[in-house]
Amino acid sequence: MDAFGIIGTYIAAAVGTLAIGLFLRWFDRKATAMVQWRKGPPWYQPIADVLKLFSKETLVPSTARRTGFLIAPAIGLAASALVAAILWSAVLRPDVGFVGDLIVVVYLLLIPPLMTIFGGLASGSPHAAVGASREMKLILSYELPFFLALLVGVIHSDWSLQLGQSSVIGVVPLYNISGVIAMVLAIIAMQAKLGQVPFDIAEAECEIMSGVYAEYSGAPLAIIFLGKAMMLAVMPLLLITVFWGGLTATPLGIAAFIGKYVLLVVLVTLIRNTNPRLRIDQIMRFFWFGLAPLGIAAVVLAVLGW
Amino acid sequence: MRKPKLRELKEAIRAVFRGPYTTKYPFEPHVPPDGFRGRSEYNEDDCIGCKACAEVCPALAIKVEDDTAADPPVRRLTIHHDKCVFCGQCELNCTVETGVQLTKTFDMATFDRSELRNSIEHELVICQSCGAVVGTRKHLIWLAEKLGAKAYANPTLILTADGSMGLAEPFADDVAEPLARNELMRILCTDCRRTIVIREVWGE
Amino acid sequence: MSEFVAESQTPSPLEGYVGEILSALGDAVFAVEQCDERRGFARIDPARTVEVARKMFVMDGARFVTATGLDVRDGIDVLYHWAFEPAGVVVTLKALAAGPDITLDSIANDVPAANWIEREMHDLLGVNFPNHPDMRRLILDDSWPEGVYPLRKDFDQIKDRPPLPAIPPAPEEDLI
Amino acid sequence: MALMNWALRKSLWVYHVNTGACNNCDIEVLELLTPKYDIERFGMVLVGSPRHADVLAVTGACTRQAQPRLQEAYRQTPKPCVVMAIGACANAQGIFTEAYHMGAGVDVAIKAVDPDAIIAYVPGCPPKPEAMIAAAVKAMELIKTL
Amino acid sequence: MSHKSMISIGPFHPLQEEAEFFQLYLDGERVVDVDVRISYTHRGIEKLDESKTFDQVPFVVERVCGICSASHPLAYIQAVEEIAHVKVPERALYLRTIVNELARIHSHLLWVGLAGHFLGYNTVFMWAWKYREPTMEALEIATGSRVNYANCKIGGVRRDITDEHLKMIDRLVTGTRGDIEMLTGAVIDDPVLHARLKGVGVLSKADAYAYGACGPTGRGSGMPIDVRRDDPYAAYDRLDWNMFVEETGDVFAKAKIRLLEVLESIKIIKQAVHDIPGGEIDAKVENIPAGEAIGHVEAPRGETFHYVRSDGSNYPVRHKIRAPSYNNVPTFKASCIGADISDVAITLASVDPCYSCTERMCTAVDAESGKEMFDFAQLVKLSQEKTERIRKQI
Amino acid sequence: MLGIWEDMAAQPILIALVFGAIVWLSSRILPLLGKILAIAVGIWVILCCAPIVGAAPMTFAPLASFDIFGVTLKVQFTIATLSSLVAIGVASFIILIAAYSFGHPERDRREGKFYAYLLWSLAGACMVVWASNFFVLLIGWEIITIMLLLMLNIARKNNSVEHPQTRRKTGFTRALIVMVLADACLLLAIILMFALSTRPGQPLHNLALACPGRHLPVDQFGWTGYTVYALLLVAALARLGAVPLHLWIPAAAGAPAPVLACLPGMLNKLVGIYLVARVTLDVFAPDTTIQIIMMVVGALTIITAGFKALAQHNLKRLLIFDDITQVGYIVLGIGTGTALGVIGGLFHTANSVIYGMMLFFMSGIVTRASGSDDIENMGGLARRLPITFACGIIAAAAISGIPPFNGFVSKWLIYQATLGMRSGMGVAMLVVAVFGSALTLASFVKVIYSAFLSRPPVDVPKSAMEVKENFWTVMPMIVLAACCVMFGLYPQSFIDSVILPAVADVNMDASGALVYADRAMTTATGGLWNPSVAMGLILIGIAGGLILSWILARGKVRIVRPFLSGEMGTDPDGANDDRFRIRGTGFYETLRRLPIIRMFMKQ
Repeated sequence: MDAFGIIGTYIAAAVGTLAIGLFLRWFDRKATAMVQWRKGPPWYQPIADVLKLFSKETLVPSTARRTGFLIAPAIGLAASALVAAILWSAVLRPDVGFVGDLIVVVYLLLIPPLMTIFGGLASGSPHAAVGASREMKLILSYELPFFLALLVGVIHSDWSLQLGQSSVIGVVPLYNISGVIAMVLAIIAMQAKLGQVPFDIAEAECEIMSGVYAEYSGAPLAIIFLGKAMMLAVMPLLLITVFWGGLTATPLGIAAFIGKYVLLVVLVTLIRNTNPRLRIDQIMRFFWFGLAPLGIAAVVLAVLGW
Repeated sequence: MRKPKLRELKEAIRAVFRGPYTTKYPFEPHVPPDGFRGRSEYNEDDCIGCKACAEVCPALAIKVEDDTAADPPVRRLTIHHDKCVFCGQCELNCTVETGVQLTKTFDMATFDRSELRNSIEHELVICQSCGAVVGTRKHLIWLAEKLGAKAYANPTLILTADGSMGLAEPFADDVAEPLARNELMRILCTDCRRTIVIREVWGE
Repeated sequence: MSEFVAESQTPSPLEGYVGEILSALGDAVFAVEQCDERRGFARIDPARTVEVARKMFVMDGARFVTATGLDVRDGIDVLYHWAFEPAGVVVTLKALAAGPDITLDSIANDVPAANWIEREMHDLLGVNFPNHPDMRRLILDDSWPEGVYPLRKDFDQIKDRPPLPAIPPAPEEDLI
Repeated sequence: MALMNWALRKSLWVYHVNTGACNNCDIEVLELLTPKYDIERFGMVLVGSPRHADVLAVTGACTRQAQPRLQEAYRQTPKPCVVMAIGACANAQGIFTEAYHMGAGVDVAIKAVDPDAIIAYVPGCPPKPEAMIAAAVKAMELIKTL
Repeated sequence: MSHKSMISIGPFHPLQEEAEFFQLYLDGERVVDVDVRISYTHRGIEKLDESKTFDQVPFVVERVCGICSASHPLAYIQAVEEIAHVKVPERALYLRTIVNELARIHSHLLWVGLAGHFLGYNTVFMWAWKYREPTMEALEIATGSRVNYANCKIGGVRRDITDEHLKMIDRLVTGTRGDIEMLTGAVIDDPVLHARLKGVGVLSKADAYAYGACGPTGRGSGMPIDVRRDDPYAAYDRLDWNMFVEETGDVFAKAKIRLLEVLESIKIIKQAVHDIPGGEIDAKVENIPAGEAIGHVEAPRGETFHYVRSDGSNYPVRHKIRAPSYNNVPTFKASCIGADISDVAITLASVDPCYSCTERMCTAVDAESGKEMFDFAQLVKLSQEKTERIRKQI
Repeated sequence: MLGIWEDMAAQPILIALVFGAIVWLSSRILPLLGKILAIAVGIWVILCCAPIVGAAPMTFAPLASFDIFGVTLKVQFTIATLSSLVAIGVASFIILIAAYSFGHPERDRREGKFYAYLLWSLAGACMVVWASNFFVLLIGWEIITIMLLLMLNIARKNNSVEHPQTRRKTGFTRALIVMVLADACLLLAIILMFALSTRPGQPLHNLALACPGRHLPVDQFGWTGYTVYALLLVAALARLGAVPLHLWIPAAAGAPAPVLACLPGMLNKLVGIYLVARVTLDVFAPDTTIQIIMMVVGALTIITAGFKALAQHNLKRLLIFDDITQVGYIVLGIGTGTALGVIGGLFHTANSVIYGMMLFFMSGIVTRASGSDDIENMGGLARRLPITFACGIIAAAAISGIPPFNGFVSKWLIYQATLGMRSGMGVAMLVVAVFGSALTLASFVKVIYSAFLSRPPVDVPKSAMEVKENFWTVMPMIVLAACCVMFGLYPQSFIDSVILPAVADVNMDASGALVYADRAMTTATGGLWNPSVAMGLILIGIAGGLILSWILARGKVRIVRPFLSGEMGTDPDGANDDRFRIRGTGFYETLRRLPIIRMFMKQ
């Protein structure tokens, strides 16, 4: 693939994922509203939000490290766009994948929250500092079960760390016990990775005033908004790719793919609307002493071939 | 009976299928229930300008201005809706009961605060001797009507009332100093009237 | 002393539950102004507020409701309101903070509920509670001058208003 | 730019500032979020930081202590923004005008920081949620002309 | 510790409707000390009330706190009625009861919703407020405004509720019963809520007494107090209802008590609407004699306490207001230290704090302030003085 | 003795020893001399070694030999690619340390002796890596040990000067004990080998090291082989500071930054890893048991040191523990026994030394600029030390394995190696390794925040406020940061040109466990992932985001006060209210309340 091809893939994947992500944001809000006896926002709401934020003034706190504060969201967005590009090319063209891209994806997925942390810390606000420390603890918590869950997928796709491969092989671990456990773990971890209730402690509005995002405004906030939309589109994609057979190029396959996608987003919405926010130590306990042993069990089962 | 999350799920599904509970308000008009305490307005026909409303208003939202320099002299009663707390005291304590009333209007939002007024003007009756305010013409007429025959005890009242009826010509405006007994038959404020009486009783 | 009450009401005899409570305080009570089924008003020795508060605090079902500060000619009258459930009784004990420095012993060390109200009386009326655990400003704003007590009778709410706090300066506007 | 204006109109985020209110206005502001009124259908949401806000919903009589904080909060709101003075207290200090602990009034305090501030007055004690929705609609109309 | 990190909750907090400045001193996420600075909502209306007559004061008192706008005027009026020895008509007592209980439903559901929001459980917030909506409608029908009722008057109530409206209120309120029962069950049975609320912010019974806690905060800690039962007012002693007390003292207990009280309030309203007698709604009050009295009322958050002193003029000499939050809020000293930020946020919310209440005004007008007095004898005296003055001038 | 000057190995060693002695003698009179000489000797060593990289191993004639019990002990050197590389590494790091120390004023004249120790340990290191047999290796090893203890002594004295009242335990005694025990192990191992090698015809004859084609399965000698291997491992791991032998390392915490940078930072790591790699690759072919032991040790090191690092409130101690986690990865990588793992492990060694030194340099400036090495008393340095801040971020990202920096690449190799084992064991190691890097990341969030981003404390000493960056302190960090980025972006060329030959060079055994044929595994062919491409794409993304913001927002930027939920703080600016300074030390206090984790988090 030549340079233009790569850059083209990247930009196309970024824009496409953003479009999907913004749509999913609306879908999420609308579904939430419907569950709560409300009417909810119109379909163009996320677009209007983003455009508005871009057109507004950008405020920089006097205590902030300005460059870092302003550039961090953009780095996060670019990294998630890269993940999107890798994932989409793994889904759409499994032959171009490369060995170990799963680990690359896992680490690249660390960058957006990390940039959130960095931006929050660079803002010099105490609320953001507490929010950032919570976000870091959250990463520590979910990374373990999330990775264990992914490993189950890896083991089932013949120990291959290549994303495309698992789809090509078409392993559907949902047919076995360890796959089911791993899927559940991954969905919960996805909830945490997306920073949704019950794991939205980093931006807990009522405790620490939007936490890490408290100081952002205008264009950087718009980029954060886009980044979150992107993550909302990327995470279900990752789960489908690793656990749920990816995409097969038949009409039925495409329909199934969209169905899985929507189902995962609905799950995210449902979980976030039927749970209160947990405390940080409860989250750590839950992930480390609840889910991680489960994940280990799943991995053991997977190794045994279950 | 413990059914964790099931009740919520049922309610959520009910919510999805029953449709939103949301009002259609800005697209369809909203009518507040009877007895709603909304924007208060003076009733041009009934208000007599007695300023009882201003006296009882706990928020001091009703301002009274007496402009004696104007011709004819006027009293302006203004309800400041930006200050009003919509308690209904003015309506409840109105002398004529219908002079000021709370309407059902609730939408008063504006970018210009000076729009948030409701005022009424009344012609004032001025003391012919010292120029002090006696009261609004309507108030005095209302008093005269209320008092019926007893109103004749007070020339100010009867003069104002009759004047409006055109039955009697008021005296000329030149008031002799010092006030003498014959000046009693003019439109006088209470102070001047008292002065005349005292002078009458105790003499010079 | 509050002249109105003192003039208009003759001391009632101690009776019922309220009477029991008041008599338990012994000679700390100077005078009983009212004592009926559910309400009691009594004047106590201002020097013995702490002792009285301790006695009241341990009584069965006693709850410190609040205190009222009241500017009277001789100083500041402080009224301690104590409720007794489930009898529904409220007993009010009055102590006069007199003298040039208007001082009364703080009961906040023994009755935590009195902490805020004493701070507030200090803010608004200038009553001094020398041994109060935490006598910081509670209810007036930061720019309010020291020594101006809005609840005193010589304070006129419109004429004596202190100047308003300054507008916070904008941080320097240098572009990036 | 017409697009940006449209976006601003369709996505007014509200930050709620209480400058010494009795709660009623605040309850009614919150009420706007709830199923009955659901201002999210106009794209309005309540946000946790003035940095995200387009509308400052100010309630309360602007006490001395709250006044500098209100001014600071206004300064920390990215422009363009609309200040919505909700209720009699925020409009003209209502029943509390003569009290000793009052500041200068919401509009005076904000105009002291920015003379060009857009201030919408929503009278009522408290205004009905419908009145606030009507005010929001008027604010959107005003933004159209910006 | 040499250095204290501080996280502030407030003054402008997204969901804390009021301005207050909680300073949480932290060690990591753990709160080692809590301090609070109030005065943001201190409006200091006492001096304002120099120009407020006994009849105007209820309107000011109503605005002490929006959510207690039914109970503050009632407490004040009961104190004044005690000074004036007024016998209030039966119908007025029932009407007062109805409005107060409606306000209680409104306040408790509001709290449940806000607590839900504090926990990030927005669905509970939305649902609770949706179920509260009929109550608000009923209040609007009954009093003409959703939250400021303006219906109390010395000697009775200001406006009557017609039978038709009473039926409508009954229908509206009873209609929400099923929903509220569902919500109660959903909150009480939710395991995740248990994790967040049980054992959090525990206020022991001894501490509750020491801080003088009242209302659901006190009842949640095992204090069996309720002014409606202990010192009955309005029509509460004529109706059948229960008081709930929980011993655990945690946030969960307070939430449970509030939810159960909502159901109890519905019961009270149903009875009151059924039993309400006809007749006058207002007793004539000539003038307020000199004297002092205490009025207290069980507001949704606890005991609202008013002390009124009169000197026989048209103005109160001293009007002391003690709102429930004034005693409930300082209990954070006993219940918050050592907890997490998240827990502290919900614990602070669990007392249903009301800062405008806490920083209420105290109506204190001194008799010697030289104000005019308008009773009849004084008017005659004034007139005589004036006559004398004019005479001298002449 | 004439041969010395022709012996390319002996010559730099001798020079280093001699110049070391000169520095030691003149340290009081000419403090600058030490630094200059250290740089000069470093350059000399590099020049000597550079031609040998990639060439066939050269064995020089023995300089001396003794016969003991039928065994010939020769003082003899062999130069091979791997050993030259290690020597070049040591030398270049010594240059950087010396350069850095130009900008780092000594507190004490006695520290001048440090450069003598530095030179001597360079000599020792050279002896270790170029040794032809275990005898020479032992000599070099002991030299390093002594130097190490001398340097630790500086740290100890330093500590007692800095904290006279607290008399904080420096752990010097502990270090001494661990060192002595470790060296005793080495000695014992060599004696055992000596015993084995007495039998003629044995491959270990004459304690030879690096004999191509003589790669022995460790079980060939039965339990003796295991014992020898274990003893060697213990010696190396103790030097590396792997768990549970890490206890001595925190003793260095009081040392000034240059000392610190060479203490656990590079010398031991390079030399220790060299020993492990050498023994594993060359002498004994480890069997599965030993592999598992090594992997477990690696994993334990990662987890324990990771949590320990989280718990630290002292910057240097924190960095030291984070450095130890990297040892875990290396041991883990080598322990996998696959080519990928070994390549990853060696690459990780290089990488971890690079960013480790960078972090220790950073700690030096930061500590001086904030007047304390407790991170609680730091803050706001990003404004004062912008370059240090940037380098610190790069180093932190690299050590936490954030793409596209070098740490990620080598960790990636190690992960693939563990998974390549296709066993539950490998999976477990992989999980631990990934989780460990999250822990490292967490500890660096704390460091970066506390030192650079948080509000500065109000009571920074005046002398500390005046500390500024200068060329000498910043230059080594920039060089290392550039290395971090380059190795991260173009790992392939480094692996191809350096690591692979080194491994190929020592591993000639086609039938052994190590197979060097797996080049494809390290190559990303045809895929999208390529660190440099990815970096380019990320840069495009960032530029896109910024351009979008610029076009739409047209640069409307305004400076405001931080939003403190409406409160303003005590001073008019609101920014300097000390109460609003959230301490980074509190970030992970929550973890202390969790069961099990509590034990790791003990300070």
